This record gives sequence, C-alpha cells and structure tokens, in this order.
Amino acid sequence: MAKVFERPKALADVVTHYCPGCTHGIIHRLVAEAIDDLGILDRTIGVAPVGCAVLAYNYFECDMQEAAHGRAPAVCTGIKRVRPEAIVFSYQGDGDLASIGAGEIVHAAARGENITVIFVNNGIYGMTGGQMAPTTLVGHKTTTSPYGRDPKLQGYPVRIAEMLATLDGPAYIERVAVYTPQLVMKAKQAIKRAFANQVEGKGFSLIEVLSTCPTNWGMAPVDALKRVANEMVPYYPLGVYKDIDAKGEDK
Amino acid sequence: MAKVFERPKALADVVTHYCPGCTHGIIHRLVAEAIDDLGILDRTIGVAPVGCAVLAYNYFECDMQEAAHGRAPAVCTGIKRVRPEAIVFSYQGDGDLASIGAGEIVHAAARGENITVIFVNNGIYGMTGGQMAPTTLVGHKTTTSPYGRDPKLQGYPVRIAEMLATLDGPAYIERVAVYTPQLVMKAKQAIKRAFANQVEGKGFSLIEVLSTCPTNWGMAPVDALKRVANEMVPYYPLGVYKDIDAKGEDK
Amino acid sequence: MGEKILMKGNEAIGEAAIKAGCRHFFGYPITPQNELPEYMARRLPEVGGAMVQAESEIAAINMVYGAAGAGVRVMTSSSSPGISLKQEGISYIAGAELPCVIVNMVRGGPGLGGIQPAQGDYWQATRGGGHGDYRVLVLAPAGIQEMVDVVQDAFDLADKYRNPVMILGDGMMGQMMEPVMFRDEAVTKLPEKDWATTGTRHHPGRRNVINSLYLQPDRLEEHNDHLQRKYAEIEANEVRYEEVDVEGAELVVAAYGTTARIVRSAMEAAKQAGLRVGLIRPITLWPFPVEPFERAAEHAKAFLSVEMSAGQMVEDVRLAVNGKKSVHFYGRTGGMVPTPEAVLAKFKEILGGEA
Amino acid sequence: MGEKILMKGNEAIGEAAIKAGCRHFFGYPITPQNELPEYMARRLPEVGGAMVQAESEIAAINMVYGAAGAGVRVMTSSSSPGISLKQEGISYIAGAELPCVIVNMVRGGPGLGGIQPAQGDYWQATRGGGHGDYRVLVLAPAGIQEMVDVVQDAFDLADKYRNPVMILGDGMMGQMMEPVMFRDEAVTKLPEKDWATTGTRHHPGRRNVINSLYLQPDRLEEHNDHLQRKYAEIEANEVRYEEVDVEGAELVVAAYGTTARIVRSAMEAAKQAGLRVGLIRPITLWPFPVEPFERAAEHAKAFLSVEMSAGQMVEDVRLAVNGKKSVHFYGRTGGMVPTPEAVLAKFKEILGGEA
Amino acid sequence: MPKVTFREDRCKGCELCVSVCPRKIIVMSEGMNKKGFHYATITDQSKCLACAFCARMCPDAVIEVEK
Amino acid sequence: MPKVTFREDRCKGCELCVSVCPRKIIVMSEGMNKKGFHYATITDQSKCLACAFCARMCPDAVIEVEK
Amino acid sequence: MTHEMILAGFGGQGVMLMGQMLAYAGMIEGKHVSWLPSYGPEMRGGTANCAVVVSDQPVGSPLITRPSIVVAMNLPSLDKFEGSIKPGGLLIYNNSLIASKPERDDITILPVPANEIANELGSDRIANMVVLGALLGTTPMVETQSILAALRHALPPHRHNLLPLNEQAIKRGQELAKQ
Amino acid sequence: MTHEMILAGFGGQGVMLMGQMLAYAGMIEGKHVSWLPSYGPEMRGGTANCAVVVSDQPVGSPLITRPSIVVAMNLPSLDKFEGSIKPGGLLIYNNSLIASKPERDDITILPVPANEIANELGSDRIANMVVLGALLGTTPMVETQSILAALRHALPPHRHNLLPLNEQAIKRGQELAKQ
Ligand SMILES: Cc1ncc(C[n+]2csc(CCOP(=O)(O)OP(=O)(O)O)c2C)c(N)n1
Ligand SMILES: Cc1ncc(C[n+]2csc(CCOP(=O)(O)OP(=O)(O)O)c2C)c(N)n1
Ligand code: SF4
Ligand code: SF4
Ligand code: SF4
Ligand code: SF4
Repeated sequence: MAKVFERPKALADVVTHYCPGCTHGIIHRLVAEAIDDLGILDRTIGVAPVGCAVLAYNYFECDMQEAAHGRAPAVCTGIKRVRPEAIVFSYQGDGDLASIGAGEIVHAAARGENITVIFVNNGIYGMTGGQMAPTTLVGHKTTTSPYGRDPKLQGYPVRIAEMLATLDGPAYIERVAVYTPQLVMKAKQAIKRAFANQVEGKGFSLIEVLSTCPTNWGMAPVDALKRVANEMVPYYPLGVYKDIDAKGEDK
Repeated sequence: MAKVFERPKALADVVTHYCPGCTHGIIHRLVAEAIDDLGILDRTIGVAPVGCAVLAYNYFECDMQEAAHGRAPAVCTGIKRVRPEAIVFSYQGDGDLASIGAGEIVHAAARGENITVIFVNNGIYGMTGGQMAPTTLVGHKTTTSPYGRDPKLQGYPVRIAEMLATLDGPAYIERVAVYTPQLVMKAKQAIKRAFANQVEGKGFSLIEVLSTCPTNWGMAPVDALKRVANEMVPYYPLGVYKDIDAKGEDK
Repeated sequence: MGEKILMKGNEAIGEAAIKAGCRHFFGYPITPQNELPEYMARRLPEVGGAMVQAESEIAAINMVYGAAGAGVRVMTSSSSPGISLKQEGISYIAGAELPCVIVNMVRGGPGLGGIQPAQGDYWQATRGGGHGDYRVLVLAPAGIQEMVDVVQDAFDLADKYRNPVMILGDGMMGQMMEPVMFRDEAVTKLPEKDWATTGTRHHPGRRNVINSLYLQPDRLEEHNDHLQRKYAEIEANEVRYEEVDVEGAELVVAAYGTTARIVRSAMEAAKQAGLRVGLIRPITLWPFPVEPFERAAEHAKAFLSVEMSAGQMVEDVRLAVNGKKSVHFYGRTGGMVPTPEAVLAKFKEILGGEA
Repeated sequence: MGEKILMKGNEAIGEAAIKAGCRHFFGYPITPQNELPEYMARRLPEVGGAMVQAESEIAAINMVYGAAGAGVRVMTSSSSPGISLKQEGISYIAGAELPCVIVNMVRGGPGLGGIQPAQGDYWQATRGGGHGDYRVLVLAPAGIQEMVDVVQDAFDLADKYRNPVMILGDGMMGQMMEPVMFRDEAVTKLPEKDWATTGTRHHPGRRNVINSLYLQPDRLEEHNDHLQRKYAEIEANEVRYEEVDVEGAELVVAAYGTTARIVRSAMEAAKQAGLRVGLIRPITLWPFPVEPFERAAEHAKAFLSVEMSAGQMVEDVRLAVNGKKSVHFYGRTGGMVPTPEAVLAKFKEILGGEA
Repeated sequence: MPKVTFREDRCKGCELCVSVCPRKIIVMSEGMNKKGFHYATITDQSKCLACAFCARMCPDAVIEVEK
Repeated sequence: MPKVTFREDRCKGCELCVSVCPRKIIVMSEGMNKKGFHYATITDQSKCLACAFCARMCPDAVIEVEK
Repeated sequence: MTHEMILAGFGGQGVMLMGQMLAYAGMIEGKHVSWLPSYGPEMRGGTANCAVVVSDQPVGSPLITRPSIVVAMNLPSLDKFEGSIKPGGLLIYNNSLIASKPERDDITILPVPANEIANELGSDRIANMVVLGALLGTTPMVETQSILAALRHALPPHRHNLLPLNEQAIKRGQELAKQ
Repeated sequence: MTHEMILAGFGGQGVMLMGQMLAYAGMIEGKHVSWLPSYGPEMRGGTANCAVVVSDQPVGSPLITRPSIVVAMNLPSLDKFEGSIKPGGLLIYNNSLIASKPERDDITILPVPANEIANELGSDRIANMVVLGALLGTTPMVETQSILAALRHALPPHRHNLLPLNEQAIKRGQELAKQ
C-alpha cells in the first residue's frame, strides 16, 4: 500500500504544546514537508520566535536558534551571513514580526537577505493570553482592546505582505491561508518555493499565513477557520505580492 | 515697502550649526513658515531627532522635546495622546526615521496618530560623519559602504513614502524636494497641509523631503542640489502617495 | 478609607495609579504583568484616559518620555526582558529629569528565561541598567496593600524629584490577590509643572525644552553635578524600610518583597526554635537603607541576605555592614521561591556556626 | 612581533579582531566609535569577511547572537546609548552561552548626554544592565597596545567560557593614536564548537539548539547554577590587573583605562612631592581584582578610586577593602577628564588628612 | 481499500478533520484518550476516498493515509 | 525698486542664492565675515525682480526681500 | 488558626473561582487571606491550581509548598499534590473523575462525587461548589453566609439567578462532609 | 624630555596631519608618543586641534591641559590655547592669518607667516609644513629625517611627487626658527 499522506521527517515526532485545532500545527507541518521535499534538512537552521511558536525549536529536526522577541530576522541575518551555505528560516507570529519586530523585518527585506520567513498572522497575541496585535481586525475585542479595536484609538491593522512588497529587496512575497485542504496545499507550494528560492540564491522570501487562535478568539477550532475565511481574507487578500521571477504579474 | 520675503517668526533668530548650504536650513524655515501661516506657534510642540537636526530644539520658537534616536514618533504619540489640543510634529533624518526608527514610524502611521512628521531624506548619516543610510543610493560610497553600496551586500534603498502609503492609518503622505525655488514653494505647501491636517484632526501626515548633505557627499552645495535632481529624484519620485481627501488620485 | 476589596497585584497597581491621578498608560504585553495593561485598557477610558498598546517596550518608554515631558502623570510596566529594552529610554528620562512610574514584575532570567517570580533584576534597577550616572528610585512592596500604597507615593516622589520611580515586584506579587483598601481621596490637584512642554500659550514668554543633550562637557558635568545633588537629597530623605525584631537579634536578615514574606514565615518558626532572628526589609531598594544595618552591626553576630537571585542585594548589605560582621547569602533562582523551611535551615546553619 | 605602527584605538581594535580570526562585524554608527565599523567595512572584505551595518544596535546584537550561535568569532561595538539598547540581547547571549566580543567606547551620559570620554557605564558593564543573573567579562585597556592585546585575548576568553566579553574603553581610547605591534601569528585554527548550529550535516545524529528559555523553574535554576559555577571559575582564573608602587604605599589608588594614565602622571608628581602613592589598575573590571586590595589593605592608610563617573567602581573597591581602611573617591563626569594636578591635590588632601 | 490511521493518543479533539471529510466518515469518540480529549476516529474505511483532506487539515499530524 | 537685504554675518557662503538668481546679480564677497566665510552680496539692486528665489533657497535665512 | 490550601483541577473546573471565594469570604470576616494562582502557558488545556491562605495571623508566604488542605478535582492534580500535604492534613478529591485511590494514610481523605452530585442538581458546572461545600463541611474556616456573599460578589448581576443552585450545591457538599 | 603639544587651527589647515607626523617620527625613533584629536560635531567648519606627546618616558595622560608647546594656525585657536601654556613654554602662531598679538610674556613666542611662505613656495596647502619646520627648528624633538619618513608614510604613493615641496616648506620653517 502506498502512503498518500504521512508525517514529514523534518517534523520531530513529539506532541506540540499548541491548543487543540490551532493551525500553527498545520503550518509547522508544511514547513517540514517543504524541507523534506527539497532534501535540505541537514543544512537547515531554523529560528524560533517569542510567541506561541517559541518552542518551535523542539519541533523541527534541524538545528535551531531561539531568538529574542521580534529579532528573528536579525538572528537569521547573523546566521546566514556567516553560514551562506545553510538554509535559514524564521517562523514568527504577528506580534513578533509585525509589532516589536517591524524594524527587523523591514530591514531584512530591504537588504534582500537570502532567507525564508514564515509569518503566521492570527490577528492576536496568543502566547500572552489574547492581547491586540497590529493585525487585529477593526472591531475585534481582545484583552487590550476590550471595547473592540477602534481605529480612532488603535489605528488600522497592518498588511505586512503589501507593505514589504513596496521594497526592492524581497524576491517573493505571498499571502496564503490554511482553512481548507485545498488552501493547505497551495500554502505548501508557496512555502516550498520560499525555501527553493533560498536554495537558488534568489533572496528574501516571506510567506504570510493567515492562521487561527481558537483559544483567544474564544471559538471552536472549526468556527475559527470560518472566521479566517469570512473576516480575515477580505482584509488580507490572498495572493502573490512580489515575485521577481514574474515581473509585471505582481499584485 | 512690502516684505516679499522675511524670516518666519517661528524660527528662532539664531545661527544654526548646519554646514554651509545644507538644506536642513531650508526645511527648518518651511516648517516655521507653516506654523506662522496657521497661527499655531503657541500650541505647537516639536520633537527633535538624533541626527544633524538634534539641536532643532534651539531653532523653533515653540516648546520642544529632544527624542532618543529613532523614537520621535513614539515621543510624539506620548505628547499628542495627553495633549490632544497641541500640534505635535517630529523632524527626523533618514537614519533616525528609516533605520533605527523604522518600527516607530510604521506604527505611528498605522495607528493614524494625529501628528505631523517631517522626514528629511539626505541618503546618508550626516551627524556621525557620513555612514550609509537605508536610503543611500546603490553605488554610493560612504564610510560604511567604502566600495559603493552593493545591493547584494547592503540591499536596496527603502522608499518610506511608498511603504507607509500601503497602510490604512495615514491621512497624507507626500514626497517633495527643495533644489529649486519652485520646489521649495511646493514643499512649503505640502508641509503646511501636513500641519493643517492635524489642526483639522485628519490624522497622520508625513512629508518626505529630499535633502542634501554637501559635507558628507563631498560636494559643493550647488552640486549637491544637482545630485538630488539627477540621482535621487529618479529613485525617489516626487508626488502625493496618500491623501484621504483625494481618494482614487493617490499615486 | 474605603472598603476592603480582594485584588490581584497587577490590577491593584492599575487602580492605585488611577487614584493617584494617572490617566495614561503605555505598555506592551509580557507575562507576568499582563493584567495591568489589560486593567488599564478597561478602566482608563472610564475615567477619561487611555491605555496605548505600544508596538514595543521601547516605543512604550519613549511614549512615557513624551507624555511625562508634556506634564501628566504616566505609567508603564513590563517584566525583565522588556525592562532591559527600556534601559536607553530610562536613562533619557532620568537625564531629562522627567517624572514617571515604571513597574517591573520580575521573572526568571537571564535571556528569555522563564515566567515565574524572581528578583534577578535588582542590580539593573538600583545601579541603572542604562548608561551614565543616573538613579531611579526603586520601591519594593511586600504585599498588595503596600503595593497600592507605594504606587500612590511613587507618583508623588516622581513629581517631587522629577525623577523616574520604579516599582520592583515579581511574578508572585503581580498574580496574587490580597485584600486592599484605597486611600479615600482620589488625587484631584496635581502639582504644577511649569517646566513641561504644554505649548507656550500655557507659559507665555518662556519656551520649554525637554532635553538630555549637553555637547559641552563642562555643561554636561554641571548637569551631572545637579543630578548628584538631587540624588544625595533623595538618599537623605526618602529611605524606607521595615524592621522586625532587629533589636536583640543575633542574626539580622535582609529581604525585600516576596522573599521578605517567606523570611517572616521562617522567623516564626525560628522564634519557636529559640533563635533570635531579626529582619530589615528595605522598601526603597534605592536609596538603600544603610543606617539600620549600621545600627544592627553593633549587636548582631551575623547578617544574611535572602533573595530570589544569585546574590545581588547582598552587596548592598555588605557595603552597609562594611566589614563589621559576616554577611551570608541564601538565594534561589529561575523562578524557584525559597521555602520557609530552607530559610530556617540557613538560619540554623549560620547561628550554629557562629554561636 | 611585527613592526610598530601608529594607530587609532578604534582601528586598532578592528585589526586586532581580524588577527584573532574575527571575520564578521555587526554594528551601527555612533560617536565616538565610528572608526571601528568603518575600518571593518574597508578591511573585512579584503579578508573574506563582511561588516553588516545593522538597522539598529538591537538588530546588531541579535545578528551577533545568530552569528555566534552559528559558531564563528564575531564582534559588535557601540557607545553608551547604543549599549543600553543591547542589554536585552546581551542577557540573551549570556543566557544562551554564546561567545562574542562587545566594545563600548563610553561617552558622557545619562541620556543623549555628550560624546566626550567617560566611565559612567561601569555598573552597566560589570553588574549587567540587562535582566537576570548573568555576567560579562569586562576588559579595560589603558593604552592602544593593551587594547590590541586584550582584543585578541577577548576572543579566546569568550570561546573558552562561551560567554560574552566586553571591551570597555572611552572616547579617548577610541580616538587616540599610539604605536602598536600585533602578535605575529594571525590565528588560523579556531576552537571547535560542537554545540554550534551549523546544520546537522556537520554533526550528524545531534540537533543543536541555541536557547535561553526554560519554562520549568527547576530547570531554569539548574541552568543558573551552571552559569554561576562558570562565573566562579572565571573569578578564580581570569582576574587581571597591574600594580604600580603598591608595596609600601600609604595611599593606594584604583583607576582603570584613561583615568589610570592620568593617575600615573599624578603619581610621578606625587613621588617628587615625597608622597607614597601606589596604583592598582584593574584590567578585568569583572572579575574584579579583589585580592590585591585585600593585600594592600594590610599596609595602606587609605584608598582612593579615581573615575570619570560619579562613583561606581569605588563600590567594588569598598567591597574589596571591606571596611579595613577608608576609601575615598574622586571623579569627573560629562566628558570632563580629570587633570593630573587635581588628582595630585586629592592625594595631598587625603594623605594630609590621614597622616 | 484506502487505509486511514489515527494516532489516537496524539489527537486533541479539535474536529478539523471531521469538518473537512467529504464522506463524513470521521467521528469523535465517546471516550477520552489519556490527555483527556475525545479523539477522532473513522467509521467506515470502505467509503474513504484517500483524499487525505483530514490528514492535511490535522494540526497535530495524527493521521496517516494509505492507498 | 525692490530691496534685498543680506545679514552678512549670518552668511555661510554656500552660494545657493547665487545659483538661483535669475538676474545673476548676487556675487560672493572678496572679504570674509567674522565666521570666516566669503559672504553673498548683491551687485545691482535695480535689476532685482523681487522674485525672492535667493531668499527661498537660502538655508540660513540670511536674505530679506522687500518691494 | 491558619489554613493553607491548594485547590487544583483542569482549567474550566472552576478551582480558581473556588479559591477566590474562600479568600473573599475570609476577607469580609476580617481574616488575613491570600490567593495565588499558578500561571503560565502550561495552564492552557492543562491543570490549573491556586494556593489560598485563610488565617488569623498576617499571611507570610502566599506560596504553599506544604499545604494543610488539598482539593484535587482531577487525577493529575491528585498525583501532583497528594504527597505535599502535611501529616494530619486533609485531602478532598473528586471521585467522579478520579478512579484511583489516594495512598496516604497519615491524612484525612474525603472522596466527593462532585460531578455526579452536580449533575443530579442539574449542571455539571457546579461541581466546584459541591467540593467547596464539602471543604467547608469538614473545615468550617469561614461562615457559609460569607461564602454566599462571595458568590454574589463573583457572579455578574445578570447571573444572580444561579445563586440558589450554587447554594444548593454547597449545601449538598456540606452535608456529605458531615456524614 | 617630554614634549606636550597642542596643535590647533581651522579644519582643513592640516593640524591633524602635523600632529600625526610628529607622533610617527617620534615612534620610529623609539620614543613614547601619543596623538589625541578633538572630535565631535563642533569640528565641522569650526576649529580642530590635537594633543601630541613625544617623550622618553611612557606617556601618562594623552590629554594635555597644560601644554609646553602650542601651535595656533588661526585666531580662535590662539584665543583658546594661549592661556594654557606652561610658563617657559613655546607658542608658535600663524601671523599670516592672525593679526592680533599674543599677550603672554612668560613664554617664548614665535610668529610664523605660514601662508605667505607657503604661497611663495607655490601652495597655500603647505602652510602646516612651514609651521612644523618652525616647531622643529625651535625644539628639535625629532630628527628631520624622521619627519620626512613620516610624511612619506602619510602621503599616498601617487602623491609622493609632493614630497620635495613639503620638504622645502619644512626647511623654510626651520630656517625661520633659527633666526
Ligand atoms: C521583549 C519581550 N516583550 C514581550 C514579551 C512577551 N511576549 C511573549 S509572546 C508575545 C507575543 C505573541 O504574539 P504573536 O507573535 O502574535 O504570536 P502567537 O503567540 O499569536 O503565535 C509577547 C508580547 C517577551 N517575551 N519579550
Ligand atoms: C541609540 C543611538 N544610536 C546611534 C546614535 C548615533 N547617531 C547620532 S545621529 C545618527 C544618524 C544621523 O543620520 P540621519 O538620521 O540620517 O540624520 P542626518 O544627520 O543625516 O540629518 C546616529 C546613528 C545615537 N546617538 N543613539
Ligand atoms: S494560544 Fe492561540 S495561537 Fe497559541 S497555541 Fe493556542 S490557539 Fe494557537
Ligand atoms: S553633515 Fe550633512 S546633513 Fe549634517 S549639517 Fe552638514 S551638510 Fe547638513
Ligand atoms: S484534526 Fe487531528 S487533532 Fe483534530 S480531531 Fe482530527 S485527528 Fe484529532
Ligand atoms: S544662500 Fe544664504 S548662506 Fe548661502 S551664500 Fe546665499 S546668503 Fe549666504
């Protein structure tokens, strides 16, 4: 009998600490599948963020570094500059990448660092218990926007893919989602390409993945997927925002 | 006899420390003219950066705060939130705003803080003696890019106006230059509108002003103006990048 | 005094700040202090203020700089790694002489460390983790009621000396609930701040500038001399501490905050075992209460500093005791809290050895 | 040994680092250390390395974290405000036990302060301006030749102990030129780092992880215990200092770096005036040379700490002297450098008073 | 016939697999696994399409699919 | 006739005013002001258009124009 | 008298509330009290617990390592805390969810079928109140009236209709303890 | 013998280079030397100076507050440093640019028309070399050969054609000092 689907080798065979139904788990698996597909596990160095994915260093079968909150792109830069033959990726939440780490991601992108960034946008701070993120949708109630995010007071959600796409540095930026099996497969292709680009020396690639936080959204996991489709995608349209291989086709 | 042109009242009657021909001086004067025109001097609070304009607190006749390097937008936020009736502006160089302060400017913009930002882009670090800035043009030799800025190593210059225009927070973003008297007058209008917006409560306005650094570019002041026209403008096109009053007309 | 209510330390700080006239809070989430910004996000709009979630701890402390410079009472809070990020900003605030209150609910370090209670940031708080010669008043309450009291005082001290004041707690102080009463009168009249940048219409004929830059070294030295005189005044006037059974004690223990409570438990047991143990509990960590130690050094046989650190305050104890008696140390780190039993055992070890 | 060349302190550091096998430098401009990153930007490409100008000091220290974790010799440098910004990162590096070299060319503080030489970051360097119980080896050279020597040693110490090492200079040390010679042999074979994240192909069967997070407090305490044992080992083995005329001295002066040179000038004059003054010059500020002070306390009448600060190292001197003799202080701040004349006057004041 | 295997002890009971199964043949168990979750299980292997939708959506890599 | 006034002690000799004067009537002085700069000055007021280009380009607000 | 308690269970079983009610009740009776939760990411889905002290004396350490009373609402909690109880202390455990028996023989042990009783009363969610009742029945450290006042304080006004049900659950627990 | 000098002038007058040449020359003669520049933003357009020590003894403080020798290339430098010179010390000033006269009467004062002589020799830019020559002529702290070696070291190879001109300037300064 042929395996139609099995656990990727690059994914450590351990139970994750993620909440039930949290799509961090799916995204981890896709990263692992991409690494497996490209056969780069033994030269990959991953960088874990501070956020729910802080323990990511336990979940991948490659060398890993745990970065300070928001600084994963700088840590990746340090690694990549001294080990150019290594495949270096960061895996970051929206608080990590878009809030405290906004400067680091903008500049890693502007420098065109030849790294791969997996950006998990779940519109909230999961790890610390549900505070507002820069990507929290308008009106959403979180523990620090208890009356719902009000643009007059808390401004508007940041669209990272669109923002970074204005820079000349990045090679490839795409926003994907994982709320259906079809989208999961698309996300996989994007993530794989983001790694392949690095192997080929094309430069900075970032995949923004719309994700869920059932716990802090206060929703059943299945309902959380629906919220991504119904509320997040309209504000965060899926698609390719930058692709140096496809000039003119950019969104 | 009528005064066709006189020194604005909001500009302190002192000699600045700027190098001969440095257009920081022109931009200071335009800010002062805008304040005079709007009659807001006695409720304006300015925030000086760390950079050549660090002593700006000596040059305007309003209350001033000197901010830590890059943090002027956060300092402005602190002031504006507690003194909403005040007119709060920051005046920042490209090292200050676009490098160390990238996170702060992105988030002040995303929050739509009702402040005015004057962003002086001279493509170099003046104060510290001519190091590369995030806005340094490709090929330019600086003390930290002694072989010329190489995109492979140092990435590409960041276009702040374009980048911030992707956010929903800002009300108004324009890029201007001051290398001809005509452009100086246009710049003045833009700066004035950036202050007027705040008076009217419209939200975040940023004017990027292409400026010179004769000293660290190693050029005569007049030649430096030409360099802005010939080298900077092609990479940093002048124009309005965001204008909530003119939807659809944005660049 | 109002009625007693049961409150979490983090939330009690928030309410105490509001009672002290603080209407603005700038913060960034980090465990174990999240309940404070969250409380402020709920409560401040009710009293006409605002909690701004900054993009980072650095932005938060610089928002505090701006707001304090504009003349209002303002607070920020964080925990260890976040406080490290604020060090440049704190040095600026001290340099520009701005009043504000900074809360550090210390967790286990170094690095990302852990999130359980610790006291490993004592040096950072008392010596200045930032650059240059500056001082921050550091208050270390040992219970929720005292937390409330010191928060209210902290704002007054900050304004009085135009200096940042830090409340040094720990995860346990932030998370635990105890009964508290708030002072009856909420502060209504805040001190005049004629130096603040409020727009010249509020102070015609004078331009106010908030600044810490002095390019001429002689001017910067003058400024430093001024700061040092101010610090000397604070050292002379603002030392706070509690003494328990120090008179006649053979062993005098130094402990603050959470550890002081544990030492108190251990002292109960010690008394029953016939040991004469006293406690000096610094409430201000800077200025450090030197004088009670000098006094105690006349009669005590030995000193012991108990900390949730690898030994930081013990240096201040040694400086205060100045070689007159031996100074011992007992510490736990990483979020481990000393047990009264272990502390008692340490008492016995020292007194056994010294007796 | 090669021939003598005349070099600026900042540039000499760069060349010394390259000779020590450092090929990667991550920095951000700030006066008065700019010549170092600028030198690296010119020189590193010539030796197959790279200088990366980071977007900020924070990014720079985190790039250092990544690079050090990946097993190479790496350096960053800054000056006071920039070093404050690095504190979180330094705590992480110490927590994750990564070797690297950090240069601080101290300037006047606090806040933006000034750009002239100062020593007001002593506490930050020796006590850890960051959070948690960690230590950084701090080397304070007093001349350009010694600067070169300690830089070369710094990399060895960093690797030996898997710990950050700081070179504490000041604006004067960075800007001045003196003759230097470099050790003849450039380092060719660097120590094996089997713990580094280099990709598992370089260490099959073992996954390397660089980390400072230990959510279980008992595990974090174990880690801290391990660190403390390491620090004790460093304290036992790596103390460095110079003694001048200490034997028979009535007054023993403590001074490091720039101030030590000024004290030497003052000592010449003192000798002519018949005063017996000795100098203990700490080269390692942490670990602090306690033992020579203990020895000197047996015969000296008094101690004096001379600093370009409001009085920081003087606490370490007092801790070392431990009440046996009086400890005095003389300091200048804000970029003002003590003059030999004023220091001599202070000698006379103390010896006059004590004699 | 396709074969779908669940590592029941790893299941966190989130029901994402249930929600995407085109044949609706995945159900949650009555009982709990040792982590205290009702775990997912398959009712009728024979109806399975081996589309692996369930496996692709499972955040915990609980499911393996063979054909 | 328009009147252009230079505060010569404030001039830093950058020549920006010279470069933009449409009538080319601004020249740099032979002598130096007390800051050590050759300062700008006007040769023939009568040719002045009062366009104030010079004043608008001067970074040091040295120039005032009346008409 | 000083009562040092640890109350432990799954997140969602209401052990935190139970602890707060005890502390609140103690407070309004003028006693010295403290409540300290376990916190951190491990709480998520896992077990939660709080340490409560109710005493006539000022509370020393709010952190309890040697409790006089442990309430265990599920098996992991029993496993974690049984060993820490002071000799002569009290262990109350929820035998609706815990099949295995405690092993200590130097303490008082009271099994409470909390979920069963709660279900009987009509809601699984008041199992904590049953246990709270049992605790008060065994160790009347505060008055029932104070506990009810605490409950009134804890519930938002629109849920005060639930008060009688909760009161009933507490009563049932108390009766069970008296047996 | 210890020479503690301050060399000062406008940025661009070459005082920094002059100081480095003295230090370099001292170094190759095996003397102890140090060179310390003033630095900071005030340098821009303003005055620049450096402190140089050439000595038989290890150099104590490289910062000179009481110089034995001051070279002032312009008026602000004279104003700033004249007062600091040790009694019995030496002041050399560029009277091509400095009209006013020094006031001290307890030191040796040597006016050098440096720009005039330099212009005579064909280049305004070697005024610093004239002054350097004058300094060596008055106080021969290093050999002229060493200074020329320093110059050779300081100039990039493609500008070594300027060496003779510079040497001439130094000579002229020396002669002037001997008068
Ligand atoms: C310097 C610093 N600030 C704050 C924190 C606390 N903190 C931990 S995780 C986190 C944010 C997590 O949110 P996100 O990045 O969106 O990831 P998620 O948990 O949602 O996956 C924060 C603020 C920290 N550890 N360090
Ligand atoms: C935290 C910190 N980092 C670095 C510096 C040093 N510094 C002063 S100004 C400056 C950059 C100036 O460049 P820019 O902002 O472009 O302004 P310009 O001087 O060109 O007008 C730097 C890096 C500092 N003072 N503080
Ligand atoms: S808190 Fe949210 S983001 Fe974090 S693991 Fe749980 S569901 Fe996922
Ligand atoms: S250094 Fe450059 S930016 Fe600064 S004042 Fe001079 S010319 Fe202007
Ligand atoms: S998706 Fe996975 S974890 Fe969720 S219920 Fe199905 S098998 Fe269990
Ligand atoms: S533009 Fe102004 S400063 Fe420049 S030369 Fe003309 S008058 Fe002088």
